[in-house]
Amino acid sequence: MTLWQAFLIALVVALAYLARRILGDPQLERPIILGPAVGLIAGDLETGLIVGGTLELIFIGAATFGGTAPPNVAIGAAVGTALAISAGQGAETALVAAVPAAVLGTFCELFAKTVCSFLVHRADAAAAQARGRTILGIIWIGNAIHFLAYFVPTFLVLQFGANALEGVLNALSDDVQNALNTSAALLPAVGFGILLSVLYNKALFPVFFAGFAVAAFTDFTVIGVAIIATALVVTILRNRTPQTPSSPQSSALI
Amino acid sequence: MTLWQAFLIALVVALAYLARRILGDPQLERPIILGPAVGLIAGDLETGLIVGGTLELIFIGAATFGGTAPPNVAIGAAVGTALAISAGQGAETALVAAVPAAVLGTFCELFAKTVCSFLVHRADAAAAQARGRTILGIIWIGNAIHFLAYFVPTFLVLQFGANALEGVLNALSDDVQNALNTSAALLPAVGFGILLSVLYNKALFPVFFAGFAVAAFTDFTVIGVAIIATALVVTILRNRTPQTPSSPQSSALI
Amino acid sequence: MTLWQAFLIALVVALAYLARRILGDPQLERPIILGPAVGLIAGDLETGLIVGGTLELIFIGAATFGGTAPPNVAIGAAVGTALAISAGQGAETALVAAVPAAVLGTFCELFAKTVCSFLVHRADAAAAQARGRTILGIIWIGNAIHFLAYFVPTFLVLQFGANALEGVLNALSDDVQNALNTSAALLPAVGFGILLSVLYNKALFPVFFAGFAVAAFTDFTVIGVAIIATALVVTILRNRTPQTPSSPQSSALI
Amino acid sequence: MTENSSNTATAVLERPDEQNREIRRLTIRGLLLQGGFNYERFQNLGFWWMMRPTLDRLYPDPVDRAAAYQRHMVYFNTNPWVVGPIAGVTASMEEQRAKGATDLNDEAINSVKVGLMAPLAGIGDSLIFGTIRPILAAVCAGLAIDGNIAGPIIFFLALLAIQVLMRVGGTATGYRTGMQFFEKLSPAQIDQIKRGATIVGLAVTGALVATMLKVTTPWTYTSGEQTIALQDQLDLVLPALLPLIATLIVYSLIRRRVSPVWVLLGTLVVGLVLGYFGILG
Amino acid sequence: MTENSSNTATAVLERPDEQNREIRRLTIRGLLLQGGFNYERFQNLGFWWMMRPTLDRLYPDPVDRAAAYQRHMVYFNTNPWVVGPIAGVTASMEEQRAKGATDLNDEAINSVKVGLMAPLAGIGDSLIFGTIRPILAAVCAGLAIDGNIAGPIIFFLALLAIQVLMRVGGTATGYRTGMQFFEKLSPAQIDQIKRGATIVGLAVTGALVATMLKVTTPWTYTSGEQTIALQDQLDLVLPALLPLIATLIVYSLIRRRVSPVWVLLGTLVVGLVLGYFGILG
Amino acid sequence: MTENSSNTATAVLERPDEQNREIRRLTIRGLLLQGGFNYERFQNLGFWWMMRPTLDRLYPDPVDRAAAYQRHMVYFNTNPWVVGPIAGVTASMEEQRAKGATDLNDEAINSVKVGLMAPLAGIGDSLIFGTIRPILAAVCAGLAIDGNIAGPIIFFLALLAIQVLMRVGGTATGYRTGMQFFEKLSPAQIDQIKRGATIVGLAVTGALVATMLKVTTPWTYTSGEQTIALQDQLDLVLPALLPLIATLIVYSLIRRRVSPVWVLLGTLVVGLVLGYFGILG
Ligand SMILES: OC[C@H]1O[C@H](O)[C@@H](O)[C@@H](O)[C@@H]1O
Ligand SMILES: OC[C@H]1O[C@H](O)[C@@H](O)[C@@H](O)[C@@H]1O
Ligand SMILES: OC[C@H]1O[C@H](O)[C@@H](O)[C@@H](O)[C@@H]1O
Repeated sequence: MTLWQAFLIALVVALAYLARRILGDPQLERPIILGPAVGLIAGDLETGLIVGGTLELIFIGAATFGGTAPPNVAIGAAVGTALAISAGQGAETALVAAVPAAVLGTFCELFAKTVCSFLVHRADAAAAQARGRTILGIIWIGNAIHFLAYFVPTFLVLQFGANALEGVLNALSDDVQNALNTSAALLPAVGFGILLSVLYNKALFPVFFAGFAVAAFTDFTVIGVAIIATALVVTILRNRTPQTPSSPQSSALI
Repeated sequence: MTLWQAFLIALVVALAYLARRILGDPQLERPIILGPAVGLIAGDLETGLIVGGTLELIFIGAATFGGTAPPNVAIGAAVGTALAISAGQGAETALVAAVPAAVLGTFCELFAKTVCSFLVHRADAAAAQARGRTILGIIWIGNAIHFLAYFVPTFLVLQFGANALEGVLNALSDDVQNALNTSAALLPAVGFGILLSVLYNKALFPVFFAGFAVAAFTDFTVIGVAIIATALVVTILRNRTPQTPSSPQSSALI
Repeated sequence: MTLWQAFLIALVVALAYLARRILGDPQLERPIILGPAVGLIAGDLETGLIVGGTLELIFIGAATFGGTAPPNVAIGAAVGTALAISAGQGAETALVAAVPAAVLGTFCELFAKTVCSFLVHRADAAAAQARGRTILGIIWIGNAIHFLAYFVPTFLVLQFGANALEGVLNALSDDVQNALNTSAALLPAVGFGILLSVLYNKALFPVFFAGFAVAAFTDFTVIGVAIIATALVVTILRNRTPQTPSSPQSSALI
Repeated sequence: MTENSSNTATAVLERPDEQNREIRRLTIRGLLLQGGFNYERFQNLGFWWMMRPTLDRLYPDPVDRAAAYQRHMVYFNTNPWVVGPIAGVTASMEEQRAKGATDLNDEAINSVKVGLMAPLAGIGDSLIFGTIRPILAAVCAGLAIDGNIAGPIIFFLALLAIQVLMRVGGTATGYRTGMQFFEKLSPAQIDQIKRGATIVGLAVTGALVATMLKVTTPWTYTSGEQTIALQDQLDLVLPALLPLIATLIVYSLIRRRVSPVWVLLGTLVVGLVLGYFGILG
Repeated sequence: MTENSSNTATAVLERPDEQNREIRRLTIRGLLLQGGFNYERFQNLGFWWMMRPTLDRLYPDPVDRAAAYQRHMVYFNTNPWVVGPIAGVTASMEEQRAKGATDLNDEAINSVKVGLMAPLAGIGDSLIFGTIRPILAAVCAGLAIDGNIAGPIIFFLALLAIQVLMRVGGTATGYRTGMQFFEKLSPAQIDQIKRGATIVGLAVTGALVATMLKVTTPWTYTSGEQTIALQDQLDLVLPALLPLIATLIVYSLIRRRVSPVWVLLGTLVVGLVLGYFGILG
Repeated sequence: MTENSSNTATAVLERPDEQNREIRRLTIRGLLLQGGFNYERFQNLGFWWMMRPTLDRLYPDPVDRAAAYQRHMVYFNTNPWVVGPIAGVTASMEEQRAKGATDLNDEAINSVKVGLMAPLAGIGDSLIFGTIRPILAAVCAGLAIDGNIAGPIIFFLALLAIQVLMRVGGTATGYRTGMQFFEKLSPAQIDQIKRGATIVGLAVTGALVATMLKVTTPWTYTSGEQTIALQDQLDLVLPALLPLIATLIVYSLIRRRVSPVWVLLGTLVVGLVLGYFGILG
């Protein structure tokens, strides 16, 4: 991992996150995007794809609702991919690096967002004087803070973490290798568990088990389940008795 | 194809259609019936079965709603089967003959039905004088016209089309053979597409995708899907809230 | 089959039934429990398990609703298992003994329950004098009668039926063996048929066909169907419009 | 053959055996319903034929009879397998009027007849042409393509049995319940039966597309050193995707009122072209 | 063992620990509910046994006590696993009355008891005998037939756990909520729970028939030069068709009130005959 | 770039091309909605940025303008992809007021804005983060893990297409229908859309767990002379049981408000330990 590569990767991570703020949230910071991107920079697209796809599943439910900060997928994905490639290892070992890096990243993100809470008071003052240009400046200061909060830690970890990780990985026994594989296999449960809690609705929760059973017992794929669930939901909604405003309780029906 | 065979086949086609008018519409004109019948006459029941079954799928949705004239399945099936047998070819090549013949047959059918529209005015006159016998005569004149409108073109095509088709088929290259196969494989889409438009109902349309997904992803057959769909529909209908006449809007529920 | 084994088995059967009366109906008299228990006593646990499991399916729907007496699963299971083991035969031949024994047992059970109907009048008299101890005595007399009604016939059949059955079985031709196998294969239909009539509900009956179709056409197991049916039922119930007491007809909806 | 049964003027059928004969006659005559089919008034002549003996019996006077004949010359159209209830109700109402039900004037009878014809056409068409026949066709075509003669035989016999049941049961029910039949079958219920049939039909059509339509592509592409078949990739995403697309294209053309005849020819040509160039096949 | 707890006349249980002991006693005594089962009044003696300590405590006077005993000699029957709520409610109402609730006369208490017994029997029977036990039986029988001792063990333990939960939870809920329990569980809700259990039970029974019943035919027929196995043809149309038919025949016999005992013997004989002649097998 | 379009005081946009330009400007500015995100007022600065040209145009006077700016400094938060309708409605209402709709005072406009933001956040979050993105992620991750570059590309393009459609269509709809939009989308309908999305999301999550999570156990045990793999036994009872359990554990931890960050670390460690000792893997 050259200095140049570390710089580029950190730049990509920071820009991907910035796109979330200033380019309409195109989800560029997702591992499935960042993984291959980092792979290209580090010279191993294939590993980038594999690690990106694996991490995407782990973080499949990670989303920011109401501004909450879930594990930082961007920094995790970039660091995991880059170190796996530089250590010449597979997707399993990438996770050893990705998970702690994602946790670290969360703190950086929380830091940046908190700092911006102070800036908003200066915006209040500017608004009271109709000084639009000042408000705009405050917006961009916030963006700059976020950029740095992503760029700096990513760069530092890549610069100084690679050698350390390589040493650790070289010393791994077979048992530890198996431990890594198991962890890699287990981690997507976190993604699915988060997704499940995101979707939580007591009355509808059994649908989760229905979807599970269909896919577990037949050859139905995820797309197949999505098709059939969508078909049934749309049919039910379209054939619902039109709601008269006087009977709001009927809205509980599905 | 002897003159005698052509005559017999044309007779069978015309009678099958006539049964529709005077024997309660027993669906004898469907390819799955006419195919084997023609096969028996032409001396190759097996090919008749195969061609009949293949054409049945292509025309599966073809039905006369409100007197509309869809592709004429009777003439198409008979001509396709007969020429395929006389040319010693399979179901794929039968389609090259069947499809144009069905189109030709549609025009003959439309012609006959239009002619009968004029006859109805003579029936009006007879009714005004309570002359039942005359009305009955008009009914049978209409039947005779329809008989001829089926018999004549079928006979002519069989008599003069066979040699022509044989010549064409003998000259076919492998690529063309592949083209025929592909066309044969694609044509049932027409039947299914027509069937789908027959069943069109915006609110229920997603059920089509549900049925598709179940059969595409599992070993469910058409009968299986029919069983499960019927079971669910009957259950839902039987457990429907009884409709009070004062709340007609509830009838939209399924 | 020693006298001692016959005694022990009859004891187990009678106690298992007694548990139904005095230990809260723990279903110890089911073939899946009694089969292995008898197998242990007769020295062949494996056969006991297999026969018990097979009989459990045959009697799967057999339950006492409102005190009705279905085929007596306890005596049937014990006799079938014991004789199959002592004759050194498999589950199929066990049924030849089990089914008649279960029928015999039904009569014994009916006898015992009928006798108890007379005892209840003596309890009335005791109640009129607040003589609780007497009532309690009557309860236990009833239990004793039931104990004997199970113990005696089981013991007798085991003692005197074994030799007879062995003789019959040794004389069996291949055709008869096949007949036994077929009967064994067919008998669970009785269990399922009874279960079905137990669950009878005209409006919901089509669900039976839905469950059948899902399991017949896919790899869905019984558990899988149970999961998905439960998931859907709970979802529907939880999302039901809350019932207002003034509209009882809505309760028909599912 | 029953022509000369109209011997008594306005003879009302009271005896059960007479009523049964009437029902049988209506059922048998119903076979000819489409015999006079024409593009102006559709099945008017056929329905006249069904009612003729009843009319002749009730209107011996030539003037009355002519009026009755003319009343039945108007447009009539329904699914032929379900004409029974309509004929039964109409004949039964004519009897009622002959018994003295004065509120059953011509218009009343006619409006019931017309009121029943459209909903029953809807039920019949969607149930028979949209659901039952396609299911039978799919199963039996499968047998036939395997060379099994049971295919056409099952197809014919099953449809025949269903038709006989509907015709016999329908006429008798219509005749016996008379106008009450009309009330028993509320518009909402008719709608629900149609919807139910449509649901089954749509699900079955989906299954047909997934199982009976074998449109595949022979294309392959090379990624690195592997040769990947496009069809295999498509199957991973959605099995039977190409059949689904083909069907939806045809469907949307027909929904846009392109004539089925042209769609059929067009599909033939498109299939030939795509097959010739090895894009599909 | 709790016989002598009835020391004080109409002693009302106010303290939580007393109430807990009462609940525990009712729960344990409920195990004997069917101990006095008879064909005239069913579980009346068992229910008396459950209530006895409460009655003894509240009615120290022999005349009152005899009246109380007699009240509980009437017909009583419910599913034994769900007797808890009924006993709980009844005991709690007796306490309320002892506290001075004058509108809780004998008839009121009895009507609540009778009003609960039938719906709870319905819920219990359909849930336990119709749904839970068949599912467990099917799975565990599969294990047992494979020679796996886990089959009976899981069957026993799972049912035991469910029973304990229902008995303990049911008695406590019934006792604590008293009559409100009755109102909380409206007839519509009871009906819905039964319907839900029935739906699951029916679906599972369908799955059982399709997977657990192995009725096949060894027949073959010759078409041209091929020998075709009838079973293979049947499987193409509908897998497990014969098991389905066999089950529906049994089912319809039992629906027509043929005794299960005769159906069982009949099936045995039919199986022997059909197997002997190689029609099934 | 559109800053200087606010040349006329309270210039109302009447011409369609002007309105279209306004819609386009709102749509594009919406991309920066989260640009000023902060933990005190969330997207207030971003929303101000969207409204700025409209405000500048309608309030040329510095005092009015300052008041308008301040009104939009309040808390605002919604799903960024669905901000369109809110901005459209708000801008359109400002126009209406400029045209003379006096009942549209500041509070009215603000309450509509606030009233729309929460429900649309709910719809957007559940539809995009809970349904659409997970489905795409699952499919595309599968491709990516197979080394297929189509994975990320499809993921990116499909999400982009959906976003563009939602932003463009949403803004235009909101702007053109104005306040009626608010009425058209009743709370019950919003709720139903969310429920629908949740149903699909839950079913898909179930399928994800069953197909994408490969947690197995290598344990075996010996029964008699056979060695039985525990995993095979588990598969007989319920395939993918271990993935289901793992997911439900994680889920219940998160429901109990354990931070996802800790759950993630914990799962990493648990996986390492269980794998090291050969319990899972
Ligand atoms: O929950 C609404 C909204 O809140 C915040 O703005 C962010 O977390 C968004 O990602 C989210 O869509
Ligand atoms: O649509 C009702 C009816 O109309 C015409 O009579 C024919 O096309 C029939 O096949 C059809 O059933
Ligand atoms: O039906 C209620 C109840 O009736 C009797 O008491 C017995 O048959 C029980 O098994 C059953 O649960």
